[in-house]
Amino acid sequence: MTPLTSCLLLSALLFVIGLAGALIRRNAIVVLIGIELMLNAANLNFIAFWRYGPNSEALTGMMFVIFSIAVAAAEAAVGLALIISLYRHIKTANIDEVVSMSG
Amino acid sequence: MLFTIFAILTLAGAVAAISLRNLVHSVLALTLAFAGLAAVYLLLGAQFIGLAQILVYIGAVAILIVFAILLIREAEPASPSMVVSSWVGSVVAVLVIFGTMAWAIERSAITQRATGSQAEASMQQIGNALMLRFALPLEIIGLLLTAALIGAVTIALREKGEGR
Amino acid sequence: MILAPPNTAAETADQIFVILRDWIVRHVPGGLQPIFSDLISVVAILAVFASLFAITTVLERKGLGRIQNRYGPNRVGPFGLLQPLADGIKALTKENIVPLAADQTVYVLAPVVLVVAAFSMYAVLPIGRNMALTNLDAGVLFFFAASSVMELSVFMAGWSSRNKYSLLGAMRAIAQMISYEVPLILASVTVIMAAGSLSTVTIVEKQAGYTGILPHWFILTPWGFAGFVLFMIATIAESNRSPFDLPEGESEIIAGYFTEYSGFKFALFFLGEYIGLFAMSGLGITLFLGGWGAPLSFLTWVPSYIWFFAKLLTLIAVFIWLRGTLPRLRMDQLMNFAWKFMLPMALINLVTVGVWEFLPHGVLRWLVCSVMVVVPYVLLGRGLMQGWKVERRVYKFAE
Amino acid sequence: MLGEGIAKGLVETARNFFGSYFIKDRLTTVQYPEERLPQAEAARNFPFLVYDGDDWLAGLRCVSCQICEKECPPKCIYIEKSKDKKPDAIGKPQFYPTVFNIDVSVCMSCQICVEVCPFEAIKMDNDFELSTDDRFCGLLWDRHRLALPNSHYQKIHPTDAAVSDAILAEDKAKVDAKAKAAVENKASAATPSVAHVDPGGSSTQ
Repeated sequence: MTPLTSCLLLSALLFVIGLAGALIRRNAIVVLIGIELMLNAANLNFIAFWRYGPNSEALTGMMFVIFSIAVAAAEAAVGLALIISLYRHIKTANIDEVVSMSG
Repeated sequence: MLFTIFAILTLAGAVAAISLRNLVHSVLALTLAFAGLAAVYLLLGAQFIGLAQILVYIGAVAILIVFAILLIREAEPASPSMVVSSWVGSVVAVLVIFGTMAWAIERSAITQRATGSQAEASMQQIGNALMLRFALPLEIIGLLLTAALIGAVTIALREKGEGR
Repeated sequence: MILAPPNTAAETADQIFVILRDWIVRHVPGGLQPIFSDLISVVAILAVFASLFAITTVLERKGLGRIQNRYGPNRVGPFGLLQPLADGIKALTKENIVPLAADQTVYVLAPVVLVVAAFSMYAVLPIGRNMALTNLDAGVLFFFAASSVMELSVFMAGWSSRNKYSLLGAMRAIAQMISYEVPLILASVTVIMAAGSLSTVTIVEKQAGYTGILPHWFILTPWGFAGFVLFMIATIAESNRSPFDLPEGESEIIAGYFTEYSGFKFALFFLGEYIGLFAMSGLGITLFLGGWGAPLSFLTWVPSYIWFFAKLLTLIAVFIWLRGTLPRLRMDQLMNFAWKFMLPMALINLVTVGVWEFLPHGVLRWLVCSVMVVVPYVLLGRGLMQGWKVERRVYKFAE
Repeated sequence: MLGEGIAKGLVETARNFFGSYFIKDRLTTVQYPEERLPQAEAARNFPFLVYDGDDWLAGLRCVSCQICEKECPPKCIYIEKSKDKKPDAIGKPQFYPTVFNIDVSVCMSCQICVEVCPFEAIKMDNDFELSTDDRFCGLLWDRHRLALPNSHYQKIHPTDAAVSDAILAEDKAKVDAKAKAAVENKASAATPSVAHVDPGGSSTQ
């Protein structure tokens, strides 16, 4: 297994773990944690391709990760603000109970 | 060798983060996953990214999540089930996605022809790239962060007439 | 790294520890040499700063005592100098209590995380010429990454104790640390801009020259002075020391996040807090006070590490002095100070550095930059003090 | 301006710090076991039993009337009355305490025993170093341990002691006068030879 393959496999595993967390768990915060994990998996992919791919001196992958980390921070802030707001309205962070628009 | 250790650490942290019942525990496991990932970045020669990962994810995002958990007072949810009602379908979907990705990685030609160039990014290069070639994205990210900051404050602010 | 043999006696004295380490390392089989070299440095750092912690505790208590018209500890050993030993024995022999309701794993892990994070900051601190453990390209970033982990350990301690005071203390501490981390990093960014490097070793080298007898330290510029003051205020707040000691305000929330800790774990918290303070002060010295450089050009023969520790002890003395002088702030005052004074000042300071770098050398840039620092200070200070009524307090029932 | 008050405060504490090495007023601590402040005359901590003369047992003023035992708010005094009598400070035959115990750990230094004692027999001592490592016997003081000579009382509380001595002297004078009158009455009533045998004679005067 080449180093790139192992990096990509780790990233894929991380992604599906995050996806599973986002899809399966009922708590909104765990869903957010899952999303963070998925973003991190994507970051790992960028770094791996920057490191083992061609044109590494252009730093494109690295820059992508820097911006992605910034976006992830913003996303976490807004996401948590949404969860807190949601909790304040319906007193729960359980996404199964947020059904007021499902008819 | 080191890569394997850090990969296992990361995956263990990630699995614990989404499977533990206690939310604070799962955030602490998440920081473990972040730290493992930062170590992997350092191993791959991305020093700046690895340290930024620790600074932003452990120092800011994890703390933010923890604060949110404490604010909504649901560290240990009382509900008997941790999973959504439609979890079977989700598991199948997740497995299918992983299968597809693993298959793609295994079969892809790009992994075979990876050059493995040893070029490391110095801080000088990163700074130059950020200030010259990527100056516009940097500005936009700054704008985005400001917008997110204001947005988050606006959303989380107590609405009028909602006082306790 | 193996260096060329030194030429003069002064140089030998300067490099004595490096020479000693290399001499020991030479007696180790080849493959283990790099690991062994690092190991010796790590052990030396641990020993030196742990004993500095011990000395500081007794100096602090004696200094505070003198400020408050009393002797400090003077019973154990000559002048009470063996007091830390007695304290250590006491801490080690005390019962190790873990509250029944506490989250055992997290509770035990929290002090360990704190101490590890605090000590890891020293990895990039140049405490003498050729005496930095590693010369990371992103040294300052590493430093702040390590210090941000300390916040996590504070939360772990506060949450796992299952005590409302612990939790309140942890919330306060984290809110305070996050608020003051912003001006702390912004104040450091000024130096990073001026030096053009994130490596601590390079930053020290950039301040090595002399004009006349005065050194090229960054503190001797308008923006550097402002940055240094901001940095130090933020450092005090980051390490939860008086007057920013709300998280552990004894009169309000017992001891904050380590209320439930006793014996050795409490000692670890204490150690971690002081080690963090020393590390932050060390970074302040590195960034603004020329690191291990001599303060005057004719004093360069004194070994570099002596200068570093002299500066560190001076800063510690100032911390003790401040602790003996200032009362604790209120939470709203704390937050107002961080966001309405420190942050704008740090941002203005950032602009000042840019102006300083662009203007030609001479009186003009001194004048412009001084004005750019002083005017916002006066205006922001006035804004901060708006609504204050400073008048003589009238005691209703006394007299 | 912002920081002015901080600077003023810093100057003050710095003056305190350096002044403590030179100026006595800036370092007011007394190093207790080695140095002691003189105690105020009114200082009191724990009662003691006054005795006159040299023999503590014979000279005890206490007549075991047990008023102090009854009045003591925390009930820390325990007295057993004697079966026989002996002459007290002013020469009257009185009971004396065979047991007189005070529990140090219970006593609250209220001085009520002193206030109620009609015989000037119990007074307050100013010794405050009563701690001991023997928490049973060491804290229950018996009459021997409680007994202190009048000279000690005169030394620690001279003013109060003078008052107390005056009262006793007055009482004694009264008793003596009464005895003299009794003797004279007897002398006038009975044969004069009896007066020489009477033990209550005014030998001191």
